[in-house]
Amino acid sequence: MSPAVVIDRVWKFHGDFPALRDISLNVEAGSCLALLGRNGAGKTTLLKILAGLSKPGKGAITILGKDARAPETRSLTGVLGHGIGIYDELSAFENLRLFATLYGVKDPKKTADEWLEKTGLDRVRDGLVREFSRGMRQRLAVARVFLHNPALLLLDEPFTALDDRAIAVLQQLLTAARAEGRTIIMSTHQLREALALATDVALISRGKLAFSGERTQDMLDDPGWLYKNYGE
Amino acid sequence: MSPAVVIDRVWKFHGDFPALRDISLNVEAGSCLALLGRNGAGKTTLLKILAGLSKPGKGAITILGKDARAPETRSLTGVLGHGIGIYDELSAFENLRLFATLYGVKDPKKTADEWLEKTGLDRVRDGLVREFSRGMRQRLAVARVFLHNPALLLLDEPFTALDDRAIAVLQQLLTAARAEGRTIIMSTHQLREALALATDVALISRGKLAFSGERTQDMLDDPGWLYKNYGE
Amino acid sequence: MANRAGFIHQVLTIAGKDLRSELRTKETINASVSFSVVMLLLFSFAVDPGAEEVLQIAAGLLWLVFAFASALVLNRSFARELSNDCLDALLSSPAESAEIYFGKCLTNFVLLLMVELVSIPVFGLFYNVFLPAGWPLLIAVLLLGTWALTAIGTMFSAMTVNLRLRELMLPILVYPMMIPALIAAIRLTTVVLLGEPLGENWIWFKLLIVFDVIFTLLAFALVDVVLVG
Amino acid sequence: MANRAGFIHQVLTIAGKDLRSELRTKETINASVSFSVVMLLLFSFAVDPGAEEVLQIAAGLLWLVFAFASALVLNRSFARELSNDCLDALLSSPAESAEIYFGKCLTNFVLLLMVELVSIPVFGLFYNVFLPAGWPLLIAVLLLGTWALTAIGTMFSAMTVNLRLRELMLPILVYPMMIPALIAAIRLTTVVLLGEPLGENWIWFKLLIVFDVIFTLLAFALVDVVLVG
Amino acid sequence: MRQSLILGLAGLAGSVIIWNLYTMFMNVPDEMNQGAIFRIIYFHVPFAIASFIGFFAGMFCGIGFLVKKNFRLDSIAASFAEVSFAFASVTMITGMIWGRIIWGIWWAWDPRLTSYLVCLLLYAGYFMLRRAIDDPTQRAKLSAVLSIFACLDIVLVWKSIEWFRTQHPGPVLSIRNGGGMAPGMEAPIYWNLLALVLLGTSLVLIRMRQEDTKREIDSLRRYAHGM
Ligand code: HEM
Ligand SMILES: Nc1ncnc2c1ncn2[C@@H]1O[C@H](COP(=O)(O)OP(=O)(O)OP(=O)(O)O)[C@@H](O)[C@H]1O
Ligand SMILES: Nc1ncnc2c1ncn2[C@@H]1O[C@H](COP(=O)(O)OP(=O)(O)OP(=O)(O)O)[C@@H](O)[C@H]1O
Ligand SMILES: [Mg+2]
Ligand SMILES: [Mg+2]
Repeated sequence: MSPAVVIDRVWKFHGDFPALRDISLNVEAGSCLALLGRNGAGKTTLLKILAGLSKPGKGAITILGKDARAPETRSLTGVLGHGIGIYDELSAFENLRLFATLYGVKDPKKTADEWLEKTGLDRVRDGLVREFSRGMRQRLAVARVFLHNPALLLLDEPFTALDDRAIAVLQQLLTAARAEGRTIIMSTHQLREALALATDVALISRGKLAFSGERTQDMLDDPGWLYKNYGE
Repeated sequence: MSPAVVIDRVWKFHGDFPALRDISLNVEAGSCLALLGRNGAGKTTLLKILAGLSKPGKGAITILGKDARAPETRSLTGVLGHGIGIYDELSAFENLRLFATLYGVKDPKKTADEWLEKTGLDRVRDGLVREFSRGMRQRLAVARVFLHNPALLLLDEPFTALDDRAIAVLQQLLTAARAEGRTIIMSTHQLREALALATDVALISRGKLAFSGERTQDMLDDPGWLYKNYGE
Repeated sequence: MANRAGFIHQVLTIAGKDLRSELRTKETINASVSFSVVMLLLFSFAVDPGAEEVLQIAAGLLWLVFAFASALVLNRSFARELSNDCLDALLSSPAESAEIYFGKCLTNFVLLLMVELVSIPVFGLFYNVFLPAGWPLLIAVLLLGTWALTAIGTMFSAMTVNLRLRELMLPILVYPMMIPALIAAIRLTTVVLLGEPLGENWIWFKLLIVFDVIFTLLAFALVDVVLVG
Repeated sequence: MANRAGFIHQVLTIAGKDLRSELRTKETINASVSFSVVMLLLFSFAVDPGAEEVLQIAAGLLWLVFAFASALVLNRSFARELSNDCLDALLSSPAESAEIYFGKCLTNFVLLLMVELVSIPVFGLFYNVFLPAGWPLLIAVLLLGTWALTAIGTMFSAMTVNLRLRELMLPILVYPMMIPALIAAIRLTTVVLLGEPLGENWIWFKLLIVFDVIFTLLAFALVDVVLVG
Repeated sequence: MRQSLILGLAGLAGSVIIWNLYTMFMNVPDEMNQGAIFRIIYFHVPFAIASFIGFFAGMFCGIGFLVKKNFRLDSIAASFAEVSFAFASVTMITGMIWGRIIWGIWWAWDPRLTSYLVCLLLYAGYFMLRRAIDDPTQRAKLSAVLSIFACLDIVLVWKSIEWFRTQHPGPVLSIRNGGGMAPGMEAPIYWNLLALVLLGTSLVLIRMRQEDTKREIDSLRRYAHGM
C-alpha cells in the first residue's frame, strides 16, 4: 500500500518563530490518523499546509503523488476546518451545488440532492443556512466535505462544541468513509472520540513530531498515555 | 445554607420563539452546578442572563440577594464566555490591570502581578496577547475571571478546545475555588470533565429544565446516563 | 449607577484602555488621517482651489472630510470589542453601559480631534486658506461639531456592532442624522473664514449646542437598552 | 492553473454565487445607493447647487460619490467570506486564487455599475445636469473608471481579509492608489459634461487604460501570494 | 372582526376620496396662475402631512415596545413606518411632477424639499436596519431606538434647513407663498387628509397582521430546526 500523504522535512515559520519544525511523516492510504498535540503545538498549521491553505517554509508535501497546491490534488481532498465553510445567505442546496460545481463533480444538482438526503437535510433543502441550528449546519458542512467523494479527509477539531448526538452522527459517517477506503487525518483534543476511530496516531509537541505510529491498546485504555510517555 | 442563585420562572424569547421556558432553579452557595443540554438547548442563553448580559423576558433572577444587572452583583460574579474576553492589542499585565480597575479591586497593579504569577504568565507580563498561544490566552482569561475573587463563577464551555494540561490547570483552579466556598455554574458538552467537578447537575432540553439535582454515582459511571433517562 | 466619582473613574479607565491600544497600533488614526488627506486632494481636483469663491465652499468641504473620516474611527470604536467577545467581558463587569458609552465617546472625540488637527493645516495648504482672525470661535465650533459627530456616531456604532453589515449600516444611519449639526458647523465656519460678524448667526451656535445636548442625553438614556440584549 | 475554459467556468461560478447571495438580500446594493444619495445631499450643503459653475465640479462630485460608495461594496466583497471561514473552504477547493479574485472582481464590477446606473439619474435630477451629447464617451469612461476602482479595491479587500497585513497596508495605500484613475475619470467626465472637444484630453483616456491594465495584471500576479499565506 | 374593520375603514376612505375627486374637478375652479395642475396640491399636501403623522405614531409605538416589550407594538411601529414611507414617496413624486410643470425642473434645493429628502433617507436607514437584524427582539429594540433618534432629528433638520437655505433664497419660495387659498379651494385638502388617515390606518392593520405572522413563522422554524 503506497502512502497517501508524504510529509517530508516540513518547516513553517511565522516571522522567525517556527510553528512546525522538521516534520516528516507518511500516512498510508486508507488509514485514519489522529493528530494530537497541546494547544499551539502546530496541528492547525500542519493541516492548513496539507489543505493547501498555506505553503511550507521548507520541505515538501506530496499528496497522492502530487503537490499539495495543485488543483488536481485539491479536488481529491475534503477539508473541514474550525469554521464550517458554508454560506449563511445561500440555501442548503445552493451551498452544496456551489461546491459540487467548484469541485467539478459531474452532475452538481443531482449530487447536491443526494447528499441532502444522506444527511437528512432534504426537508430544509431550500431553507437559508442562516436559519439553521448548529447541528444542521454541522451536518451540511459534513455533506460539503464528502460530496466530491475525496480520497483524503482533513478535519480540524471536528468534535468541538458538538453534543453527544452530533458526535455520534459524525463518527458513523467517518467509520463509513474508512470502510470505503478513504484516508482521514484529524486533529482533536477529545482523545476518546478520536482514538476510537484512529488506526494511527501522531503527536506533535512544540512543532516537532514527538511520536507517530499505530494506535495501541494502551492508548484506548488510558487516553492520557501518549502525553505521559511522549509529551514534554 | 441560603441559595446563592435563585432562578424564578424565567422565560427568554427571541421574537415568539422561547429559548428558555419557565426555568426555576436554586443554586446553593458553595456548590458547583454542571449545566448540560444538547446544542441549542439554551445553556448560553441562561448563562448570559445570569451574567447580566441580557434580560429575561419573564421571571426574575436573584444573585446573592440582589438583581442580576446591579453593579454590586456583577462585581461579585466572574464570567467566562465562549470568547475569552481579553484584548489582543494590550499586554497581559495591562489586560489584568484594566479589569482589576473596572472591578474596583484595591490595588490593581499588585493584584494583576499576583495573578500573572499564579497562572505562570509572569515571564510574558508585557508581551502583547496577540502573540500568545491559545493555551496562554486561556490561562490569562482564567486569571481575568478570578482576580476580583468572585463569589459566583459563570463558565460557558470552559473546556472547549483546551488540551489535557490546560484542562487540568482549569480543573484544579476550580477545585480550589470550590474549597474557598465559591459557587460555580458551568455549561459544557464534555461531560466527564464537568461531572468530575460538579456537585449538582441541571439538564436543559429545548429551553425546558428536564432534570436538576445532586450528581449521582451513575452519572460518573456513564456520562450518557442523564441523556438516556431525561433527554428527549 | 455607581456614584459620581466612580462614574468618571470608570469612564476614564475605559477611554484609557481604548486610547492605549489605539495609539499602540496606530491603525485607525493612520487610516482616517490618510483618508482625509486623500479626500482633500480629490476635492482639490473636483473643485478648482484657485477660484475666488473657494472660501465660500471651503468650510463645507472641510466638514464633509471630517464627517467621512470620522466613519472610520467610529466603526472601529465598538468593533474593537468584538474580537474575543470583549464587549461581554466589559458588560459583565461592574461598568455601566453608560460608562462604556462615554468612555468610547471620549476616545473617539480625542481621535477625531487628532485627525482634524492634522487635516486642517493640510487643508490650509491645498486651498491656501489661512488662520482667520476669529480662530477662537473656530475652535469652539470645532469642539462642538466634533462632539456632535462623536455622540451620535458612538451611539450608532454601539447599535450596529453586532450586525453583519456593520461598516455598511453605520454611515447610512449616521450621516442623515448629523445633517443639522453639519449645517450649523459649516455655516459658522464659513462665517469665521469670511471674517463676517457673527450677528444673527448666533442661532447656529445655539442649534449646535442644542443638538449636542439633546443627542447626548438621548444616547445616555438609551444606550443600556441597546447594549444589554 | 486549470485550462482556459475551466478558468472562466470557475470565475463565473464564484461570481454567480456572490451575486445570488447579494441580490437575495440586496443589502449592499441598497446601502450603497442610499449612501450615494446621502452624499449628494451632503454635497448640496457644501457647494451651492443652484450656482452656475456646478457643471464645473459636477464630475468631481460624481466620482467622489462613486469612490466612496464603492468602498462599501468592496468592503463586503471578501468580508463576506469571513463569517464561517468560507474563504478557506474556497481556497481548499480546486478554484485558483486568481479565479476567486476575478470572480469577486466581476461581482463588484456589476454591483458598482448598478449603483452608478441608479445614482447618475438621481444626480442629474438633483443637480439638473442632463445627458450630454458625448454620452458614448461617458459610458466608456464609466466602464474604465469603474474597473479601476474594482481591480484595486478587490485586491485590497483580499488583503484586509488576511489579518497579518491588515493594519499595516490597507488604509494607507488603497485611497492614494486610486487617485490617478479618479483624476483621469474626473477630467474626462468634465470634458464630456461641458461638451468640450476631447483634443489633448486623450492623454487621460490613455492613462485610464494603462492604469486598468497594469493593476489588473499586478493583481493577477500577486493575488495568490496574498490569499495563500 | 378585524377583517371587517379593515374593509370598513378602506371603504370609507375610498368613498371620501371619490367624493373629493368629484368636488375637486367639478366644483373647484382652476387656480389663476397655475391652471388645472394646481389640483395636485389636494394630494400632495395631505400625503405629506399624513406621512408625518405616521412617522411620529410609529415612534410612539416604538417607545411603547421599549416599555411594554410587547411585539404587537413593534409590528405596528414597523407598519406605520412603511405606510408613511409609501405616503412620503407619493408626496415626493407628486411634488416632483408639480415642480417639473411649474418650475420647469424636477428638483430644487428648497428647504422643504431638502428636509423631506433627509426624512426619507432616515427611514430608508430604518428599513435597512430592520432587514439586517435576524433576532426579532434585537430588531424591535434597535429599530425603536432608531425611530426615536430619527423623529427628534427630523424636527432639528426641518428648522436648520429652513434657516440654512433662506440665507440665499431660490426662485422656489415666491411660488410657495402664493398659498393663501380661498376656503372653498382649501377644504378638499382636509377631506383628503381625513381619507388618507383612514386609508393609512387600514393599511397599518393589514401590515401589522403580516408582521405578526412572519414572527410566528420565524419562531416555528426555529422550533422545528431545534429537533
Ligand atoms: C420633490 C418635490 C416636493 C417635495 C418633496 C415637497 C414636499 C412637501 C411637503 C413635505 C409639504 C408639507 C410641508 C408642511 O406641511 O409643512 C409640502 C407642502 C406643500 N407643497 Fe410641496 N413638495 C414638493 C414640490 C412642490 C411643488 C413643485 C409645489 C408647487 C409649485 C409645492 C407646493 C406645496 C404647497 C403649496 C404645500 C402646502 C403647504 C404649505 O403651503 O406650507 N410642493 N410639500
Ligand atoms: N498567523 C499566525 N501568526 C503568528 N503565529 C501564529 C499564527 N498562527 C499560529 N501561530 C503560532 O503557531 C503555533 C501553532 O499554532 P496552531 O494553531 O497550529 O496550534 P494548534 O495545534 O492548532 O493549537 P490548538 O490546539 O490550540 O488549535 C502557535 O504557537 C501559534 O502561536
Ligand atoms: N440571537 C439569537 N436570535 C435568535 N435565536 C437565538 C439567538 N441566540 C440563540 N438563539 C436560539 O436560542 C436557542 C438557544 O441557544 P443557545 O446558544 O443558548 O444554545 P446552547 O445551549 O448554548 O447551544 P450550544 O451548546 O450549541 O452552545 C437556540 O435554538 C438558538 O437558535
Ligand atoms: Mg488548532
Ligand atoms: Mg452555547
